[in-house]
Amino acid sequence: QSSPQKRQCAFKNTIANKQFEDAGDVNGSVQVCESTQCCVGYYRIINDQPRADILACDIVEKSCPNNACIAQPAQVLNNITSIKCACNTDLCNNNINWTS
Amino acid sequence: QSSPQKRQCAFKNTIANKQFEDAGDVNGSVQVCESTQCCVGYYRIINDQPRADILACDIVEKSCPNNACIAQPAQVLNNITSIKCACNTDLCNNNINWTS
Amino acid sequence: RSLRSTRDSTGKQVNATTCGLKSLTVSLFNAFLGPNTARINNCQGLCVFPLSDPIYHTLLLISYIENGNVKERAPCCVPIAYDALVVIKVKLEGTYICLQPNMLATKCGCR
Amino acid sequence: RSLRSTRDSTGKQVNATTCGLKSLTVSLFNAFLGPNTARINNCQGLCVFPLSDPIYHTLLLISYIENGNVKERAPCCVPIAYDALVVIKVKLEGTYICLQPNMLATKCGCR
Repeated sequence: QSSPQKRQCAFKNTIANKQFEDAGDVNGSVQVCESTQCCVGYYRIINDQPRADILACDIVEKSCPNNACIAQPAQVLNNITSIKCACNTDLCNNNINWTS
Repeated sequence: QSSPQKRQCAFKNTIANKQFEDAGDVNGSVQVCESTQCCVGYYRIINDQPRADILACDIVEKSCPNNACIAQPAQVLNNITSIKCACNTDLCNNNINWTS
Repeated sequence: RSLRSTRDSTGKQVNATTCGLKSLTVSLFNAFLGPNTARINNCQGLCVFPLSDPIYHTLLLISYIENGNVKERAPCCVPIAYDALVVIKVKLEGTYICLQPNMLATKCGCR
Repeated sequence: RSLRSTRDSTGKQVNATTCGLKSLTVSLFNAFLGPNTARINNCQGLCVFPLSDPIYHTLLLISYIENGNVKERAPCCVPIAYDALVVIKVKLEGTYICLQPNMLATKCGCR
Protein backbone atom coordinates (compact mmCIF):
# COMPACT_ATOMS: atom_id res chain seq x y z
CA GLN A 1 0.00 0.00 0.00
CA SER A 2 1.33 3.45 -0.94
CA SER A 3 0.03 6.49 0.85
CA PRO A 4 -1.21 9.33 -1.42
CA GLN A 5 1.42 11.98 -2.05
CA LYS A 6 1.24 14.87 0.38
CA ARG A 7 0.69 18.43 -0.85
CA GLN A 8 3.69 20.79 -0.58
CA CYS A 9 3.09 24.50 -0.07
CA ALA A 10 5.24 27.60 0.09
CA PHE A 11 5.65 28.59 3.75
CA LYS A 12 5.98 32.01 5.32
CA ASN A 13 4.89 32.99 8.81
CA THR A 14 5.42 36.69 9.49
CA ILE A 15 4.06 36.84 13.03
CA ALA A 16 3.82 33.82 15.30
CA ASN A 17 0.95 31.75 13.90
CA LYS A 18 1.52 28.49 15.74
CA GLN A 19 -1.54 26.80 14.21
CA PHE A 20 -0.04 27.14 10.69
CA GLU A 21 3.26 25.65 11.86
CA ASP A 22 1.29 22.65 13.12
CA ALA A 23 -0.36 22.10 9.70
CA GLY A 24 2.67 20.13 8.43
CA ASP A 25 6.46 19.67 8.60
CA VAL A 26 8.32 22.84 7.65
CA ASN A 27 11.70 22.78 5.84
CA GLY A 28 12.89 26.30 5.13
CA SER A 29 10.26 27.90 2.90
CA VAL A 30 8.36 24.66 2.14
CA GLN A 31 5.68 22.95 4.21
CA VAL A 32 4.49 19.34 3.66
CA CYS A 33 0.79 19.33 4.51
CA GLU A 34 -0.41 16.86 7.11
CA SER A 35 -4.10 16.73 6.22
CA THR A 36 -5.07 19.01 3.33
CA GLN A 37 -4.55 19.29 -0.43
CA CYS A 38 -4.93 23.11 -0.31
CA CYS A 39 -2.25 25.78 -0.11
CA VAL A 40 -3.16 29.32 0.97
CA GLY A 41 -1.71 32.82 0.82
CA TYR A 42 -2.83 35.82 2.90
CA TYR A 43 -1.57 39.22 1.74
CA ARG A 44 -1.85 42.84 2.76
CA ILE A 45 -1.80 45.51 0.05
CA ILE A 46 0.97 47.98 0.89
CA ASN A 47 1.84 50.78 -1.56
CA ASP A 48 -0.45 49.10 -4.10
CA GLN A 49 1.57 45.86 -3.92
CA PRO A 50 0.57 42.60 -2.19
CA ARG A 51 2.87 41.60 0.64
CA ALA A 52 2.59 37.99 1.81
CA ASP A 53 1.93 37.75 5.56
CA ILE A 54 1.11 34.03 5.63
CA LEU A 55 1.92 31.26 3.11
CA ALA A 56 1.10 27.75 4.34
CA CYS A 57 -0.99 24.60 4.13
CA ASP A 58 -4.66 25.50 4.55
CA ILE A 59 -6.40 25.07 7.88
CA VAL A 60 -9.13 27.69 7.47
CA GLU A 61 -10.49 27.91 3.92
CA LYS A 62 -11.35 24.19 3.42
CA SER A 63 -11.87 24.64 -0.36
CA CYS A 64 -9.43 25.21 -3.27
CA PRO A 65 -10.90 24.49 -6.74
CA ASN A 66 -8.10 26.26 -8.70
CA ASN A 67 -4.62 25.05 -9.78
CA ALA A 68 -3.19 28.56 -9.54
CA CYS A 69 -3.51 30.94 -6.61
CA ILE A 70 -6.08 33.43 -7.90
CA ALA A 71 -6.81 36.37 -5.62
CA GLN A 72 -10.32 36.50 -4.20
CA PRO A 73 -12.03 39.92 -3.99
CA ALA A 74 -10.12 42.36 -1.80
CA GLN A 75 -11.42 42.89 1.73
CA VAL A 76 -11.05 46.02 3.84
CA LEU A 77 -10.77 45.09 7.51
CA ASN A 78 -9.63 47.52 10.20
CA ASN A 79 -8.91 50.00 7.35
CA ILE A 80 -6.38 47.57 5.86
CA THR A 81 -6.90 46.14 2.36
CA SER A 82 -6.14 42.43 2.20
CA ILE A 83 -6.39 39.67 -0.39
CA LYS A 84 -6.12 35.91 -0.14
CA CYS A 85 -5.93 32.90 -2.42
CA ALA A 86 -6.16 29.11 -2.16
CA CYS A 87 -4.93 26.54 -4.73
CA ASN A 88 -4.40 22.80 -5.18
CA THR A 89 -0.95 22.17 -6.75
CA ASP A 90 2.50 21.90 -5.17
CA LEU A 91 3.94 25.30 -4.21
CA CYS A 92 1.09 27.01 -6.11
CA ASN A 93 0.81 29.62 -3.35
CA ASN A 94 4.25 31.02 -4.20
CA ASN A 95 2.63 33.56 -6.51
CA ILE A 96 -0.75 35.24 -6.26
CA ASN A 97 -2.61 36.19 -9.47
CA TRP A 98 -3.79 39.70 -8.71
CA THR A 99 -4.42 42.96 -10.55
CA SER A 100 -5.07 46.12 -8.56
CA GLN B 1 -27.15 53.79 74.15
CA SER B 2 -29.37 50.75 74.49
CA SER B 3 -29.77 48.39 71.56
CA PRO B 4 -33.40 47.59 70.60
CA GLN B 5 -34.69 44.38 72.14
CA LYS B 6 -34.24 41.38 69.91
CA ARG B 7 -37.21 39.31 68.78
CA GLN B 8 -37.55 35.81 70.31
CA CYS B 9 -39.18 33.06 68.28
CA ALA B 10 -40.17 29.45 68.89
CA PHE B 11 -37.55 27.21 67.26
CA LYS B 12 -37.95 23.81 65.61
CA ASN B 13 -35.83 22.42 62.82
CA THR B 14 -37.07 19.01 61.65
CA ILE B 15 -34.55 18.39 58.89
CA ALA B 16 -31.19 20.10 58.76
CA ASN B 17 -31.91 23.68 57.74
CA LYS B 18 -28.58 25.28 58.52
CA GLN B 19 -29.65 28.73 57.29
CA PHE B 20 -32.39 28.89 59.96
CA GLU B 21 -29.90 27.92 62.68
CA ASP B 22 -27.76 30.87 61.54
CA ALA B 23 -30.68 33.32 61.93
CA GLY B 24 -30.03 33.72 65.68
CA ASP B 25 -28.77 32.07 68.87
CA VAL B 26 -30.76 28.93 69.73
CA ASN B 27 -31.46 27.86 73.33
CA GLY B 28 -33.61 24.74 73.40
CA SER B 29 -36.86 25.63 71.65
CA VAL B 30 -36.25 29.40 71.56
CA GLN B 31 -34.26 31.42 69.03
CA VAL B 32 -33.11 35.05 69.57
CA CYS B 33 -33.25 36.69 66.15
CA GLU B 34 -30.11 38.34 64.87
CA SER B 35 -31.61 40.68 62.28
CA THR B 36 -35.40 40.40 61.98
CA GLN B 37 -38.55 41.23 63.98
CA CYS B 38 -40.48 38.40 62.26
CA CYS B 39 -41.10 34.83 63.46
CA VAL B 40 -42.23 32.18 60.96
CA GLY B 41 -43.84 28.76 60.98
CA TYR B 42 -43.92 26.27 58.10
CA TYR B 43 -46.34 23.36 58.46
CA ARG B 44 -47.44 20.33 56.47
CA ILE B 45 -51.05 19.16 56.82
CA ILE B 46 -50.99 15.50 57.87
CA ASN B 47 -54.28 13.70 58.68
CA ASP B 48 -56.03 17.08 58.53
CA GLN B 49 -53.75 18.48 61.26
CA PRO B 50 -50.87 20.98 60.79
CA ARG B 51 -47.47 19.58 61.78
CA ALA B 52 -44.72 22.15 62.29
CA ASP B 53 -41.66 21.38 60.17
CA ILE B 54 -39.86 24.68 60.75
CA LEU B 55 -40.31 27.28 63.51
CA ALA B 56 -37.68 30.02 63.53
CA CYS B 57 -36.69 33.64 62.99
CA ASP B 58 -37.64 34.72 59.48
CA ILE B 59 -35.06 34.79 56.71
CA VAL B 60 -37.37 34.31 53.72
CA GLU B 61 -40.72 36.09 54.09
CA LYS B 62 -39.43 39.61 54.93
CA SER B 63 -42.89 40.83 56.04
CA CYS B 64 -45.05 40.12 59.14
CA PRO B 65 -47.87 42.67 59.72
CA ASN B 66 -49.76 40.48 62.28
CA ASN B 67 -49.24 40.00 66.06
CA ALA B 68 -50.53 36.42 65.91
CA CYS B 69 -49.41 33.73 63.49
CA ILE B 70 -52.35 33.57 61.08
CA ALA B 71 -52.14 30.86 58.43
CA GLN B 72 -51.83 32.11 54.86
CA PRO B 73 -53.82 30.27 52.16
CA ALA B 74 -52.84 26.60 51.90
CA GLN B 75 -50.51 25.63 49.07
CA VAL B 76 -50.29 22.25 47.34
CA LEU B 77 -46.72 21.56 46.27
CA ASN B 78 -45.50 18.12 45.17
CA ASN B 79 -48.97 16.81 46.13
CA ILE B 80 -48.38 17.91 49.74
CA THR B 81 -50.64 20.51 51.37
CA SER B 82 -48.67 23.08 53.36
CA ILE B 83 -49.42 26.26 55.27
CA LYS B 84 -47.23 28.98 56.70
CA CYS B 85 -47.51 32.01 58.94
CA ALA B 86 -45.40 34.99 59.96
CA CYS B 87 -45.88 37.25 63.01
CA ASN B 88 -44.21 40.05 64.96
CA THR B 89 -44.40 39.28 68.74
CA ASP B 90 -42.18 37.15 70.99
CA LEU B 91 -42.82 33.40 70.56
CA CYS B 92 -45.92 34.22 68.44
CA ASN B 93 -45.07 31.38 66.07
CA ASN B 94 -45.69 28.77 68.79
CA ASN B 95 -49.28 28.44 67.59
CA ILE B 96 -50.72 28.82 64.10
CA ASN B 97 -54.28 30.14 63.65
CA TRP B 98 -55.74 27.77 61.11
CA THR B 99 -59.10 26.20 60.26
CA SER B 100 -59.25 23.36 57.77
CA ARG C 1 -30.02 51.80 28.23
CA SER C 2 -30.99 54.78 26.09
CA LEU C 3 -34.12 56.10 24.48
CA ARG C 4 -34.14 56.00 20.74
CA SER C 5 -36.61 56.88 18.06
CA THR C 6 -37.88 54.00 15.93
CA ARG C 7 -40.99 52.87 14.08
CA ASP C 8 -43.52 50.30 15.26
CA SER C 9 -45.12 47.62 13.06
CA THR C 10 -47.62 50.14 11.69
CA GLY C 11 -44.84 52.53 10.70
CA LYS C 12 -45.65 55.02 13.46
CA GLN C 13 -42.69 56.75 15.08
CA VAL C 14 -42.29 55.58 18.68
CA ASN C 15 -39.70 55.91 21.40
CA ALA C 16 -38.26 52.56 22.41
CA THR C 17 -35.46 51.59 24.72
CA THR C 18 -32.49 49.46 23.84
CA CYS C 19 -32.21 46.02 25.46
CA GLY C 20 -32.00 46.30 29.24
CA LEU C 21 -33.18 45.06 32.63
CA LYS C 22 -36.73 45.95 33.69
CA SER C 23 -38.26 45.41 37.13
CA LEU C 24 -40.77 42.55 37.35
CA THR C 25 -42.26 41.05 40.53
CA VAL C 26 -44.19 37.77 40.32
CA SER C 27 -46.06 35.48 42.70
CA LEU C 28 -44.27 32.27 43.76
CA PHE C 29 -47.48 30.71 45.18
CA ASN C 30 -47.53 27.79 42.73
CA ALA C 31 -43.79 27.14 42.95
CA PHE C 32 -42.56 27.49 46.55
CA LEU C 33 -43.96 27.67 50.10
CA GLY C 34 -42.03 30.92 50.57
CA PRO C 35 -41.49 33.73 49.85
CA ASN C 36 -44.86 34.91 48.50
CA THR C 37 -43.37 37.00 45.71
CA ALA C 38 -40.00 37.70 44.16
CA ARG C 39 -38.62 40.46 42.01
CA ILE C 40 -37.35 38.26 39.19
CA ASN C 41 -36.98 41.11 36.63
CA ASN C 42 -37.13 40.71 32.87
CA CYS C 43 -35.16 41.83 29.84
CA GLN C 44 -36.80 44.00 27.23
CA GLY C 45 -35.83 46.37 24.44
CA LEU C 46 -34.37 46.65 20.98
CA CYS C 47 -31.31 44.76 19.77
CA VAL C 48 -29.60 47.56 17.86
CA PHE C 49 -26.06 48.95 17.77
CA PRO C 50 -24.22 49.58 19.96
CA LEU C 51 -24.95 46.33 21.80
CA SER C 52 -24.19 46.35 25.54
CA ASP C 53 -22.76 42.82 25.43
CA PRO C 54 -21.75 42.13 21.81
CA ILE C 55 -20.79 38.58 20.90
CA TYR C 56 -19.88 37.50 17.39
CA HIS C 57 -22.83 35.18 16.76
CA THR C 58 -25.23 38.08 17.42
CA LEU C 59 -23.23 40.52 15.27
CA LEU C 60 -23.22 38.07 12.35
CA LEU C 61 -26.94 37.38 12.78
CA ILE C 62 -27.84 41.11 12.78
CA SER C 63 -25.68 41.66 9.69
CA TYR C 64 -27.28 38.66 7.91
CA ILE C 65 -30.81 39.96 8.60
CA GLU C 66 -29.91 43.53 7.60
CA ASN C 67 -28.77 42.10 4.26
CA GLY C 68 -32.36 41.21 3.47
CA ASN C 69 -32.88 37.85 5.16
CA VAL C 70 -35.75 39.20 7.20
CA LYS C 71 -37.33 35.80 7.86
CA GLU C 72 -34.43 34.62 10.02
CA ARG C 73 -35.05 34.77 13.79
CA ALA C 74 -33.72 38.17 14.86
CA PRO C 75 -31.64 38.59 18.03
CA CYS C 76 -33.77 38.81 21.12
CA CYS C 77 -33.17 40.74 24.38
CA VAL C 78 -32.84 38.01 27.05
CA PRO C 79 -31.28 37.47 30.50
CA ILE C 80 -27.63 36.40 30.27
CA ALA C 81 -26.94 36.26 34.03
CA TYR C 82 -29.04 35.28 37.03
CA ASP C 83 -28.91 35.39 40.82
CA ALA C 84 -30.11 32.63 43.11
CA LEU C 85 -32.89 33.16 45.68
CA VAL C 86 -33.48 31.51 49.07
CA VAL C 87 -36.84 29.68 48.93
CA ILE C 88 -38.84 27.19 51.03
CA LYS C 89 -39.49 23.86 49.32
CA VAL C 90 -41.78 21.01 50.32
CA LYS C 91 -40.92 17.36 49.80
CA LEU C 92 -42.14 14.10 51.29
CA GLU C 93 -39.17 14.10 53.72
CA GLY C 94 -40.10 17.54 55.07
CA THR C 95 -40.02 21.27 54.51
CA TYR C 96 -36.64 22.79 53.85
CA ILE C 97 -34.85 25.94 52.85
CA CYS C 98 -32.80 25.96 49.68
CA LEU C 99 -30.80 28.35 47.52
CA GLN C 100 -32.55 28.10 44.14
CA PRO C 101 -30.32 29.08 41.20
CA ASN C 102 -31.39 31.07 38.10
CA MET C 103 -34.30 32.84 39.82
CA LEU C 104 -33.53 36.55 39.33
CA ALA C 105 -32.38 38.05 36.03
CA THR C 106 -29.44 40.40 36.67
CA LYS C 107 -28.02 41.17 33.21
CA CYS C 108 -29.44 41.33 29.70
CA GLY C 109 -27.96 40.80 26.26
CA CYS C 110 -28.97 40.25 22.65
CA ARG C 111 -28.78 36.57 21.66
CA ARG D 1 -37.57 19.04 18.91
CA SER D 2 -41.06 17.98 18.01
CA LEU D 3 -43.79 19.16 15.71
CA ARG D 4 -46.83 20.53 17.41
CA SER D 5 -50.07 22.06 16.33
CA THR D 6 -50.62 25.69 17.22
CA ARG D 7 -52.32 28.80 15.87
CA ASP D 8 -50.64 31.71 14.13
CA SER D 9 -51.46 35.40 14.67
CA THR D 10 -54.49 35.15 12.35
CA GLY D 11 -55.88 32.18 14.31
CA LYS D 12 -55.04 29.69 11.55
CA GLN D 13 -53.90 26.25 12.69
CA VAL D 14 -50.23 25.74 11.79
CA ASN D 15 -47.51 23.23 12.55
CA ALA D 16 -44.57 24.77 14.36
CA THR D 17 -41.51 23.31 15.98
CA THR D 18 -40.46 23.75 19.56
CA CYS D 19 -37.28 25.72 20.26
CA GLY D 20 -34.27 24.07 18.65
CA LEU D 21 -31.09 24.48 16.58
CA LYS D 22 -31.48 25.26 12.88
CA SER D 23 -28.72 25.26 10.27
CA LEU D 24 -27.62 28.72 9.09
CA THR D 25 -24.57 29.57 6.98
CA VAL D 26 -23.49 33.19 6.61
CA SER D 27 -20.76 35.13 4.80
CA LEU D 28 -17.81 36.33 6.92
CA PHE D 29 -16.57 38.73 4.20
CA ASN D 30 -17.07 41.89 6.27
CA ALA D 31 -15.72 40.36 9.47
CA PHE D 32 -12.65 38.19 8.76
CA LEU D 33 -10.13 37.55 5.95
CA GLY D 34 -10.98 33.84 6.22
CA PRO D 35 -12.92 31.61 5.99
CA ASN D 36 -15.40 32.94 3.41
CA THR D 37 -18.45 31.49 5.16
CA ALA D 38 -19.33 29.73 8.39
CA ARG D 39 -22.22 27.62 9.52
CA ILE D 40 -23.10 29.67 12.59
CA ASN D 41 -26.61 28.14 13.05
CA ASN D 42 -29.53 29.85 14.71
CA CYS D 43 -32.17 29.01 17.32
CA GLN D 44 -35.83 29.07 16.38
CA GLY D 45 -39.13 27.68 17.59
CA LEU D 46 -41.80 27.92 20.24
CA CYS D 47 -41.11 28.23 23.97
CA VAL D 48 -43.75 25.81 25.26
CA PHE D 49 -43.73 22.93 27.74
CA PRO D 50 -41.84 20.72 28.05
CA LEU D 51 -38.80 22.99 27.76
CA SER D 52 -35.56 21.28 26.71
CA ASP D 53 -33.50 23.33 29.17
CA PRO D 54 -35.89 24.60 31.86
CA ILE D 55 -34.59 27.21 34.29
CA TYR D 56 -36.73 28.80 36.99
CA HIS D 57 -36.71 32.36 35.64
CA THR D 58 -38.20 31.11 32.35
CA LEU D 59 -40.78 28.91 34.11
CA LEU D 60 -41.94 31.84 36.28
CA LEU D 61 -42.06 34.16 33.26
CA ILE D 62 -44.20 31.72 31.21
CA SER D 63 -46.54 31.24 34.17
CA TYR D 64 -46.81 35.04 34.70
CA ILE D 65 -47.71 35.62 31.04
CA GLU D 66 -50.20 32.71 30.97
CA ASN D 67 -51.95 34.39 33.92
CA GLY D 68 -52.95 37.22 31.60
CA ASN D 69 -49.93 39.53 31.60
CA VAL D 70 -49.58 39.25 27.85
CA LYS D 71 -47.64 42.51 27.44
CA GLU D 72 -44.60 41.17 29.28
CA ARG D 73 -41.72 40.07 27.03
CA ALA D 74 -42.29 36.34 26.47
CA PRO D 75 -39.42 33.82 26.62
CA CYS D 76 -37.46 33.67 23.39
CA CYS D 77 -35.64 30.72 21.78
CA VAL D 78 -31.96 31.75 21.80
CA PRO D 79 -28.48 30.17 21.74
CA ILE D 80 -27.28 29.19 25.22
CA ALA D 81 -23.95 27.62 24.17
CA TYR D 82 -21.45 28.44 21.45
CA ASP D 83 -18.36 26.97 19.83
CA ALA D 84 -15.31 28.93 18.77
CA LEU D 85 -14.10 29.07 15.15
CA VAL D 86 -10.60 29.49 13.73
CA VAL D 87 -10.52 32.69 11.65
CA ILE D 88 -7.96 34.94 9.93
CA LYS D 89 -7.78 38.48 11.32
CA VAL D 90 -6.02 41.54 9.97
CA LYS D 91 -4.34 44.13 12.16
CA LEU D 92 -1.70 46.79 11.62
CA GLU D 93 0.96 44.41 13.00
CA GLY D 94 0.10 41.73 10.46
CA THR D 95 -2.27 38.97 9.44
CA TYR D 96 -2.85 36.25 12.00
CA ILE D 97 -4.91 33.22 12.84
CA CYS D 98 -7.06 33.26 15.93
CA LEU D 99 -9.62 31.11 17.73
CA GLN D 100 -12.68 33.38 17.87
CA PRO D 101 -15.11 32.49 20.70
CA ASN D 102 -18.93 32.59 20.50
CA MET D 103 -19.08 32.10 16.72
CA LEU D 104 -21.24 28.98 16.28
CA ALA D 105 -24.48 28.37 18.17
CA THR D 106 -24.50 24.78 19.48
CA LYS D 107 -27.42 24.64 21.94
CA CYS D 108 -30.73 26.48 22.29
CA GLY D 109 -32.94 27.33 25.21
CA CYS D 110 -35.87 29.54 26.18
CA ARG D 111 -34.73 32.68 28.04
